[in-house]
Amino acid sequence: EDTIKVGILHSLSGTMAISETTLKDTMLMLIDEQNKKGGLLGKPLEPVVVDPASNWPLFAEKARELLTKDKVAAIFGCWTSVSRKSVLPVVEELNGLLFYPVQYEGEESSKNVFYTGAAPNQQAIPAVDYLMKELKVKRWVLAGTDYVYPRTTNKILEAYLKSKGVKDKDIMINYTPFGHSDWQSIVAEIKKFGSAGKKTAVVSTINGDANVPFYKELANQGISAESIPVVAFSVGEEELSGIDTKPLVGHLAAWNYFMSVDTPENAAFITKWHQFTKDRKRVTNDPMEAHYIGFNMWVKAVEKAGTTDPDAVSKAIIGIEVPNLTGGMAKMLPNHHITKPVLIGEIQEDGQFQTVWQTKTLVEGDAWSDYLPESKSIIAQWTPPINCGNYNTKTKKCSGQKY
Amino acid sequence: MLSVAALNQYYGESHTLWDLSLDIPVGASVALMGRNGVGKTTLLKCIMGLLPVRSGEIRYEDRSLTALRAEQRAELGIGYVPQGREIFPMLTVEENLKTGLRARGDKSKGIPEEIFEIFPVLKTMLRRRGGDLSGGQQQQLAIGRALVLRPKLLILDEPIEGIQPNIVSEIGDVIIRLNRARGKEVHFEKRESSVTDEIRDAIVRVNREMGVTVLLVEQKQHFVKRVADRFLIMDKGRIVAGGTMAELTEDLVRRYLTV
Amino acid sequence: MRPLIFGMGRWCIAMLIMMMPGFCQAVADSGESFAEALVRLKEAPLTELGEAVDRLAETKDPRVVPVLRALLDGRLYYRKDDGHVVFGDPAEDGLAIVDVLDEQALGIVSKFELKKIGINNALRTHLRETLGRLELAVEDPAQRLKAVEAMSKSLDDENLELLRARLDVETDAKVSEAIKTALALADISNDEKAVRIAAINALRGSLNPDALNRLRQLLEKDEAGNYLEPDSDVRNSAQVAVKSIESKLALYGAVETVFFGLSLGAVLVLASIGLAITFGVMGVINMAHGELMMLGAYTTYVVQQLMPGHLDISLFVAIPAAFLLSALVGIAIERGIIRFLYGRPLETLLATFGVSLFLQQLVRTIFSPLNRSVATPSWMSGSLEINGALSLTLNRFYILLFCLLVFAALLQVLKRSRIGLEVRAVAQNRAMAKAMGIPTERVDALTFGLGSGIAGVAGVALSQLTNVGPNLGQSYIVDSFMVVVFGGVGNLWGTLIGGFSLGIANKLLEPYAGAVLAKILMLVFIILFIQKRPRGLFPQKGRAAEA
Amino acid sequence: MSFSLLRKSAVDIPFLAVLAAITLLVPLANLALPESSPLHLSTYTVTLMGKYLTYALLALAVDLVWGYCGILSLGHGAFFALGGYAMGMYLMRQIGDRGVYGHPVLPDFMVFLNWKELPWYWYGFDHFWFSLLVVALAPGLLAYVFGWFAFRSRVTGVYLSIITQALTYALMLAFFRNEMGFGGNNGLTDFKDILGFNLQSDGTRAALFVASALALIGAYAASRLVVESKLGRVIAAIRDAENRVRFLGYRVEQFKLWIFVYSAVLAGIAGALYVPQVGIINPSEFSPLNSLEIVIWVAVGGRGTLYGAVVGAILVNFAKTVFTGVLPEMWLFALGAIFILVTLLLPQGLTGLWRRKEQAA
Amino acid sequence: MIAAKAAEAEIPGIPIRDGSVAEHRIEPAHKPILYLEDVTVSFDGFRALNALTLYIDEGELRCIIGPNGAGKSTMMDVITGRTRPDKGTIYFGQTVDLLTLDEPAIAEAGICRKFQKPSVFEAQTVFENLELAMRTDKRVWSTLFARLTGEQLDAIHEVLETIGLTAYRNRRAGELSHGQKQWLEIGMLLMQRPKVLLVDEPVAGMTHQETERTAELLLSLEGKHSVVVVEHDMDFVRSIARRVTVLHEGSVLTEGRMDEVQNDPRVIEVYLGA
Ligand SMILES: Nc1ncnc2c1ncn2[C@@H]1O[C@H](COP(=O)(O)OP(=O)(O)OP(=O)(O)O)[C@@H](O)[C@H]1O
Ligand SMILES: Nc1ncnc2c1ncn2[C@@H]1O[C@H](COP(=O)(O)OP(=O)(O)OP(=O)(O)O)[C@@H](O)[C@H]1O
Ligand SMILES: NC(N)=O
Ligand SMILES: [Mg+2]
Ligand SMILES: [Mg+2]
Repeated sequence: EDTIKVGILHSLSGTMAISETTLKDTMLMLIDEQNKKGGLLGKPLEPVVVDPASNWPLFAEKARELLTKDKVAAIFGCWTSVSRKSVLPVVEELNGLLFYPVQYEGEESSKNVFYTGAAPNQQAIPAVDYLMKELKVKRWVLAGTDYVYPRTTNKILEAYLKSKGVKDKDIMINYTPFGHSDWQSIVAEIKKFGSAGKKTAVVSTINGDANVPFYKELANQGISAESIPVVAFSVGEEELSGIDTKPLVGHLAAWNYFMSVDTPENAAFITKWHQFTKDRKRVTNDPMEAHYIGFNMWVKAVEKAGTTDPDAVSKAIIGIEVPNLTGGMAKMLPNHHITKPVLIGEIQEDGQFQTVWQTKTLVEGDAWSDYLPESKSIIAQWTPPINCGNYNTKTKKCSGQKY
Repeated sequence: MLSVAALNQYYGESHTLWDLSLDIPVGASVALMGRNGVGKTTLLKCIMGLLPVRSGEIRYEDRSLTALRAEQRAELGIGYVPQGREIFPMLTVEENLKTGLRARGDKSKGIPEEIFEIFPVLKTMLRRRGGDLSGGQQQQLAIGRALVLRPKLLILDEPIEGIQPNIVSEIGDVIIRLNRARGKEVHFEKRESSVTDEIRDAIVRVNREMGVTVLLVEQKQHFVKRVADRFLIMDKGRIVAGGTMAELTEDLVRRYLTV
Repeated sequence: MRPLIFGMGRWCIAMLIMMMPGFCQAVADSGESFAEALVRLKEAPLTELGEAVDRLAETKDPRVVPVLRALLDGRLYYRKDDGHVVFGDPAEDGLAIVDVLDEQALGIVSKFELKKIGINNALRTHLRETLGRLELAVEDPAQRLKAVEAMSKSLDDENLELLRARLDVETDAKVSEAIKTALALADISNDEKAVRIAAINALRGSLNPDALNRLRQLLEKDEAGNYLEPDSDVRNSAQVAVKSIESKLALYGAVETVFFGLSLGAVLVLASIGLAITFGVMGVINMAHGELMMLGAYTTYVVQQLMPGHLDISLFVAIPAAFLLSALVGIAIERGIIRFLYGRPLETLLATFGVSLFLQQLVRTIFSPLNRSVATPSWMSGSLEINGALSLTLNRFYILLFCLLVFAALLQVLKRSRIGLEVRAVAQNRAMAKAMGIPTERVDALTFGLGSGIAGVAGVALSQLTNVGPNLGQSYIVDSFMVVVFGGVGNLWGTLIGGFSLGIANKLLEPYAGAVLAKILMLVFIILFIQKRPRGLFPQKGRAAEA
Repeated sequence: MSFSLLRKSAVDIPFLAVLAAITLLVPLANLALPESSPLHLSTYTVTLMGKYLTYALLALAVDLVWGYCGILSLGHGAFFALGGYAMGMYLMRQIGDRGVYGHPVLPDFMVFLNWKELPWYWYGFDHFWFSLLVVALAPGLLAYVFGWFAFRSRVTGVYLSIITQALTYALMLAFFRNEMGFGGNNGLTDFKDILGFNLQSDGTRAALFVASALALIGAYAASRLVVESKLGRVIAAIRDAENRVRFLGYRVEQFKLWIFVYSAVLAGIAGALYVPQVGIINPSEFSPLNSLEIVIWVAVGGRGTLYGAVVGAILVNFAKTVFTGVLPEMWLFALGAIFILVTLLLPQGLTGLWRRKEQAA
Repeated sequence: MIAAKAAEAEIPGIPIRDGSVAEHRIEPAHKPILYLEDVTVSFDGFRALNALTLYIDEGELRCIIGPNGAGKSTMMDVITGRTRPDKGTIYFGQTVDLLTLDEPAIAEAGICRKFQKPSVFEAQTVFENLELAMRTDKRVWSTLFARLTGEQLDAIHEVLETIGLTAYRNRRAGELSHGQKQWLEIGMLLMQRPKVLLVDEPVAGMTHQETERTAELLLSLEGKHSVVVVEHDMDFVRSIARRVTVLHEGSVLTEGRMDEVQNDPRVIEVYLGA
């Protein structure tokens, strides 16, 4: 073999294409960059793009195809948790490497997966802290799309809020189906909930397509960021580029990266992105940064190990640090999550976020939430002596691992 | 008026019409006879353009119809009353009749009153869905509908099937009148006020000048004898005999029409 | 510099009305100077920006209001090289800037030379309140109303004083009402029982949520079980007032739910009415119907891109454009594919599914897979405020109207023109229609074009509500078929009534069952309903239909 | 009658022979041949082919109701998914305490969504035979209840199609709900073994392939007998003139119900074979678009012929596999074009080509 | 005559559940088998049947004539369960209330019908059409396992002969001409061996000679089956008529022997014409 193949497993059609296509382009750009620098281990990198078409079983099948047919050294891919769950057994069986770039619900740590997006403690908890401390929010609407990520995140948040003394009657939880488009009643209800005289905020884990009609309805029913701010965990620059943001100014999002961050690394990254896409209007977003970090970590680890062999690479990658785009360093932790800063931003009229708050230090991704009773005692540590993704510190047992 | 030469038609692989030729003179009233399944309906559909033909030529008023689509043939003045009535079932009676207006070519919006004079029952049922009518009522509607487009050649496929006897004889009258209008007085019963008289007279006049040529498929011989002046007999996809009504011998009947 | 002069004028008028003659001249020499305050504003970190704003306001300089407004609107910058604070307005290739201190236009500069003075939500609220106080006397009553509302959020003595003063001279009824409510809210905390009761009675009919909250508080008990409001007379009046407000709210709530239902219904009707023609009348199972809507939505986007300065009229251009485009594409589909499939209706499903895949990928290739941002014209933004408890969102309201309009127009076309009759004849018996001289090909193409064009128009409406992206069509196709079938295939009225009833039923269920369960219940309802009426709400009747 | 017999012998014997040959040769090529051999089939390929076969079985089921009885079901994915879930539940229970939380009874997703005990409807799924029973019963029962109402009320044509679509749509939304206890959107995944055999071993995968092939062969033969029987002709008569059949004294609704339930059970079995091979079952299998696609496979292959459905399912899915890998950004164009062209040029589907030749001969 | 033979032939292996048919062959009965009393049907306010009362005797051959739209086909719809009357009672024999039965049950009970518009299974062969119509256990499972016995095969062949479609037995019914379809449908009736045959316009589209054959066929059924024939072809009606009922505007106008009816001025006025 005279090239090193890199699998790119992002949906290019179907419902998730909206989000994932950009990540495919990002990967192509990063690989292109690397090749310009002379490739890896003296060989050029060769991207292998497949389209799992937003179809979850197809993700598994395509992952298998990448690993057995194309023999890729690593896969960068997936967006939704279910697609990752679908791919997981395949990469474990065939001992592949998967770099997963999206914020997610946690409660997982696989030997073969590296989670470069945020765990709940790197996004949700700091955001709620901000609302509580800075905006004096007393009443909470937890609105989400009905699937595992919002469910888990909200569960964690609910536990967290209660631990901070918030009463049941001050928490409203609402779930909607994927792609929900008629938000009239729900927004009206939020409005009512928020008119009880206490500062109210919405914590939104609403996903993808449902956001546009949601924000439009918010705007039309006159809910401004000042009356009831919405802090979203799944709305980034990319999503905003499809919305008329004028009425949304001041609503919030919590991420680990904003395009507006003023650092030289970021400026360079944006310039490269614009050059690569030949489109000066293309925005960058958090999962792109995650791929940027993940890819660079993998490159560094391969160089360190001197091989693309998955076992060697996963051993080498732990502890590796690469610069992120917000001016700090991202480090791969033994639990296969990374360190990240947490940024809270407000939506601006131009569809960008303005950082209004930021953690002082980097936050370490926690695979197993401390706010869920069942996972409190579980830790992930892929270094000896534990070498396990779900090690129960009470029973001293490593559960469910096949190796 | 109409001539067919060396027509061959196939349903898939089965050869239904064999080198069929016939001639219908202007102003004639021709009865096409033959046993079940010999291809009478098939022939009429070919003439109307509803079935593709494999080879052969169909000429009408000295122009070839072969390349024309069915609706163009209708516009040239060929009216068709199909076997099995083929009413538009969910259209009202009135709407069924109106479908013929476009092909009239004279922009008229209304249904000619003469239709209701011929078939008074239609007038009382204008708002009823065509599909709800009784079989016989539908048959009357089908004929009325063909008359709306004021045909020069009227093709009727078993038009009295399922019609009550007194109306059968009326239909016979209608056909005779339409056909023999040329140079003769035509009277449709006058029941209407004088306002419509003018229109009707105009129609009658046009009609008289035109004289509708009739091609009729019919099995009932007494009816045929009354309305047709010529006959054609078909067997196994071919025309096997023809002539004036007087030439229809017992022998021909026995040979081609009995089982 | 129009805004500035304007603002200064207003400022002076305000002061005059407040009967503080000479104030305008007096400002210059009090405390910190305007320029100094401005520098503080520029240099303050977000956390201290609020204080900087207060300082600036205290200078009472006429330039304060425009500066604060600009700050609120995100138009306030400073130059990176010399630190001049400037107003910036978008211009070609950058921003046109104007010095704040001396109103000098400084030309057009690139974004990178400037740094925006950013604010956050807390600050925004603060700014609005500050501006409210400063702007309580502006001419525009709507703006005054906003100012009063902003001030009502923090009813300190200073604000109350200003409001009282304003009430005496206020001419606008709505503003007066708002001020009275604010004052009454303050009076509820008054020590004197009579004042409290009077305040409560004043609030009895108010639909202001703060009023209800405040009144409810009077009825609450503390931890020890004692009422927060010791006086039982006061409590009784509060009780009466709360009851009266609540019953009003319930009524308006019901009206609101019906409106929600109607507007959801309107979307359903719009999405399905084109299908009611192509599917209901022509019998073509057009799986690409959703994509034809998508084309309409993208047309809106393109139109808005082509006429950037004319957002408010863009929709009036987009509607005919979308109709034409979708109709043409529809006709192309009909001529190219469907016409070979008449008599094989189920095959149309297969081919049009192919078309829908094709169109989706086409827009993905042309416009990228990302959603496109379609702006809402100002006349469609916000809501129609009926009263404090009931407001109808304008975009929904117009879409409801639009839906009825489209329906009426379509009905007329099909009723009045020959094509309505002919298309039904063709659908019922193609061969016979031909034999009657109906040009079936032209009728098919035109009808399919009409149905498709209406889908395009529906797409324009949808672009105002939801994502404009490659998946737009898919998310509506199932619902559209459901509505057409529920209403009864072949009956336009069925589609209208069907869409509205499903919409209303959904909205009635949603508050109790939640969005997901409500949708499931609706589907189950449709399944059961079809058992009762196997041919939909308005079935085709007659012998032919039963056979 | 003699006509139909002819039809059968001409196609079925070679068709079944090919299937039988595949059943034998594929596992051999995978297990017995060394990887270096050019004839070696990778496990990836075997699993992929296994998936195609389950789809083929599903298409066969749809063809029975649509092609033969004229019931256009746009909700057959629901029966497939139900069978799949039943199998998935068995596989979940097989995990035992090897889940990430190490809970002895509860599957992981229940643990982390705070379920305290196993819901009653999960009982029994630790037994393979019970699960197999449910694989057939759950779709069969749903089809029975749904069909009983719908056919008795004489819901026909598009009305029936759309309510089958509503059915699968409603089930999709219901299974999305985490409260349902089927893992919500993530569904059931991360299976470990089946009947004690490691699901990831080549042997198990080959065995699953063989099971799928045998199921298809069995279902094909059985369905052929059904459609050639007098019942098959009644069914076809119902398709063409439902009312007339009634006047001959046949209870149309019972015939429809029978074929509908039979077809649903086949679909359920297909789903049960599908899940262990793809490794996940989640609510998107209930999505209306999935069900629509099945119909399209049948149409592409040629409806009203059992082999057409099989061929269509395999070819369309094969094309998808190839296109999504080779033309990741353009494959929808290709697939769309195929659908359009097949409809226009091959009115009887792909197998129509072949049939035309047969008729000419 | 072939026709007569076919109808007479008992088909062994197919149980005829009710022996009464054989009984009445000996003595043509006057016991009504079909009672319609005061039956009214209206569509959107239009009364298609207006308090119609009619009795058909066992084994009788009854002709029903009347103007187009008199309600003849509607009457058959009502008897076969296709249309539910607004009012009235319909009994089959002394005990069977037809209004409580649905279409298949009525067919099962022994009332079969030929439609005015020929309706056969177009996609199936002539043979299969007859086979489907054949009187036998029509429940699902027995249909699944049904095999044609030699006798059944003979019966089908005989009927094929009778209706003159032997040469077409493997043709798809959709490819038949109109008249052929009429014959096929009559054949399907014969296969069902019903007690009551309702025949709506059987000779429409037939040649004179074919019409005669149909007349013979129907006559041969008399005595064993009750036959109700609706037809507008007066020659045909005359050739078979025993008792004739004239319907007009949904009720019986008159009833009697053909010659009586034929000369009734009211019948001439509304129906026959001068
Ligand atoms: N659609 C068709 N496909 C194949 N064969 C057909 C089709 N229609 C008719 N035929 C066959 O073609 C022959 C002629 O049929 P056609 O309908 O023209 O007969 P006809 O002379 O009108 O008979 P009838 O007097 O019964 O109406 C018949 O043998 C018939 O079986
Ligand atoms: N579903 C319906 N809706 C409205 N009117 C109907 C319906 N069914 C029948 N009719 C009307 O009822 C009357 C009786 O119809 P029917 O078909 O019974 O007449 P018929 O005696 O069989 O006539 P024909 O001899 O012409 O076949 C007709 O006027 C018909 O228009
Ligand atoms: N992991 C997510 N955002 O689905
Ligand atoms: Mg004919
Ligand atoms: Mg009749």
